[in-house]
Amino acid sequence: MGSHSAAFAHSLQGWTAGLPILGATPLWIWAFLSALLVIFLLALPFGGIATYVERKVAADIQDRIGPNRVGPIGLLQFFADAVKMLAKEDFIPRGADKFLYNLAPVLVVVGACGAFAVLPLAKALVGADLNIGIFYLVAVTTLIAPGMLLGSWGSQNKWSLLGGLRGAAQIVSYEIPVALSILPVVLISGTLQIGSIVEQQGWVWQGEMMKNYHFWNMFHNPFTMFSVFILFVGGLAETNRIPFDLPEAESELVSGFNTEFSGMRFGLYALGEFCDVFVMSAMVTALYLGGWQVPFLNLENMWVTLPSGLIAIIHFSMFMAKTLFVVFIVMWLRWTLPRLRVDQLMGFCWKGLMPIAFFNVIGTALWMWIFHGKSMMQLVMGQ
Amino acid sequence: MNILDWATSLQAYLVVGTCLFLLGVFAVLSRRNTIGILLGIELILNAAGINFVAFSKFRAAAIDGQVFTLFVILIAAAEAAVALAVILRFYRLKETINADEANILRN
Amino acid sequence: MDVDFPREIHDAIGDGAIMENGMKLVLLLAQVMTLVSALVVVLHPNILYATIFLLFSFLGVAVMFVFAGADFLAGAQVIVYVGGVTILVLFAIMLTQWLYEAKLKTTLMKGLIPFIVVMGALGPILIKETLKLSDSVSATPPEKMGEFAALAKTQLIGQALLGNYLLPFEAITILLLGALVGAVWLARPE
Amino acid sequence: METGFITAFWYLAIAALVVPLMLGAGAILRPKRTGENKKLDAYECGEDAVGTAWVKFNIRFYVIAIIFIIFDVEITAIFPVATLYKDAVANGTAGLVFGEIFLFIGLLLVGLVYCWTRGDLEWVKGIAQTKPKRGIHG
Repeated sequence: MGSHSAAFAHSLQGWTAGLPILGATPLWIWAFLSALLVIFLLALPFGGIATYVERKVAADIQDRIGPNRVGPIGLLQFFADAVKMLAKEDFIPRGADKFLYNLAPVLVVVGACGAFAVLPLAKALVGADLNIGIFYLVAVTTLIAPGMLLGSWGSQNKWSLLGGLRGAAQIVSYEIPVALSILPVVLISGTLQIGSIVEQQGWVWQGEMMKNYHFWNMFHNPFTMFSVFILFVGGLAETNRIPFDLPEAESELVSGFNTEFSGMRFGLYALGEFCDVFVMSAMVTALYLGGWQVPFLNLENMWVTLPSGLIAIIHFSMFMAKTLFVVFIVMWLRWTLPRLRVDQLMGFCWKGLMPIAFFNVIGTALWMWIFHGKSMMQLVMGQ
Repeated sequence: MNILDWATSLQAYLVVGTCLFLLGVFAVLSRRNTIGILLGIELILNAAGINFVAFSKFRAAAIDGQVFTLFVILIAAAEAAVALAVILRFYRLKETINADEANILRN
Repeated sequence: MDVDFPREIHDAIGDGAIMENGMKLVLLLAQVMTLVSALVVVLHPNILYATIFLLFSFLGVAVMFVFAGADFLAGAQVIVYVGGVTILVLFAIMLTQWLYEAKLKTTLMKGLIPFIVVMGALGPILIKETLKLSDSVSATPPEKMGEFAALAKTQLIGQALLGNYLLPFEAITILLLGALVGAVWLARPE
Repeated sequence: METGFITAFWYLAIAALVVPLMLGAGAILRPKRTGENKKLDAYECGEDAVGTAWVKFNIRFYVIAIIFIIFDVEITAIFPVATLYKDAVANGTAGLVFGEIFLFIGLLLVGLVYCWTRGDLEWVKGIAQTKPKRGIHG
């Protein structure tokens, strides 16, 4: 394979190799630092800033101004919110099961933040490019469902229990269409390694020369165009976003599974949820929208030689631009669509998405068989 | 032998597998709750999986053991689904999930 | 896929020992977690807690799989057991039982006979045989153990499923379909 | 492989530390206040909570979970086969892999159609029939 499975740590080590003190730092410390950087400088700040952006987007859509008091155009609002959450009283309801009540946020946060390990932020900035990358991502995010269920059970509140049960049933149901929408990408790429999947959505190499261009998986064939939507919709449902926010439907269940969680504990739930939105958007980006690939360019093989740090920055910006666009669509939908009813929710998953997802898998396999694995782009360009 | 080195040895894997199996057997024998019995069976199946994976690496250096573990995982899931459906049926019949109450065939 | 600096840099620094020991420590902790959680599964009077600790036991086993070179299986273990079986059991408990009424505690007398059977007869024999077996197998380790453990297993498992294990694989597919139909039939409300 | 997984373990460990860290930071910052007893009650829109919240619930969640777990394991098992498809297409041996995937998806579809036609996927239909003796619906 020739790839570093811990590309981020290797990159940090390479960039600091010439420096006097840092140069001798062993790899495992760099691995630790990469994890620290991604979680504390990407995941958690994203969770905070997303709340501000969500309110701004909502305000724009509803023709309001939105938060504008703290800092320029309200930019520091998320900081004020964080301080408020930290300063709030921390209490456990009287009837609650303390062990479950404390365990639940841990499972949710680990499920959401742990998945950042395999996100391909840039070619050189993958925390851990595991051979089973997608499987790791799916496996780690499954921790969220038991977390929600146990938290709602442990808080000894009927609203919470209803919300948690709905949430768990919804998450497990939509996991099937999501997995079936990952399958076409695996058929096309022949690997579960996310780094390699992203790599294949650009120029295809043959020996030393660039052979032909293989566009984003989304445009590989007509079926993957549907698949990406199913993955996106499934992601929406798994992260409990409108129109699938039944677990916390505020008009019927007070606040659903997190009713009894207040102050920082509620903040952690919200944080985990926003991180999960990021992870799902990043998954859509990496699998179908080309990840860090800059369309039609290969930064490492151009008429000028770019320094590796600059390439990493460009890749990272590209990845973030695509991911944040998907996140923006998620926020946009919130003010566009009404909430589904619980029977519609299940019917939509099992009778709507599932047959289409099956059809997409078979269709992609047939397309590859008939056209020898070529994408539409390659066929059009006559390669 | 250093305990850290021991942890990576075949012996450690087998000992953990055996202990898991014994605990599972104990749960199956002692639990009166049918769901508790199911949990014990899951432990036993996991113990089998550990042994397959360990021998796949330390004995054969071939993939076959892992394929069998995959089969074990698949069957375990099917078994859990059917077992819990049976428990639910039993519960509807008897309003309890106590295994001692499952005595219709006795008299 | 290499970033543009030589691989030798990190070899020259020589961080092997600490990293290796750290990983062995993770494995040891996973083994301890597996066994301690399993103990709670067996002994805890509250079945809900037993299920939660079963979840931790599954996670420990998944980490053990990773260190035995079974990366794909570790993922499958977490997806199927943690995401599937645990949720199903939790649903079953919440559906059938009034918790904290504690009607179904394992009584001392009920637990005594199994304890004697397991600790007195089965346990010593099995442990003894296990130690004997592991010694004899460890004496002649296979040649390519290290390389095998480092391989990516997903494709290998796929090849095995299409090769030697094609028929069992198909049989299991049919079995799963049967299990689906049977379980749904059993669980269906009258 | 191993450097990759050790990094992944770092991520998981740090993610697990986030929760105690945040709650700990809060414990240092916030003012200490105790004794407001009513606040500790379960929130039921201002009313006093009646009975325990640990009630039995509707069985439909359970049937869905059973269908889910079978589908989940089947899809898990198809992934290793699916990774071979690209190379099989390149080598001209796609038939076997395609047949395998088709068979799997086909059998899953049969299961789905069975559940569908027998009404196990209906949410509303079950309400009247599956009412538990005590408990809540939803």
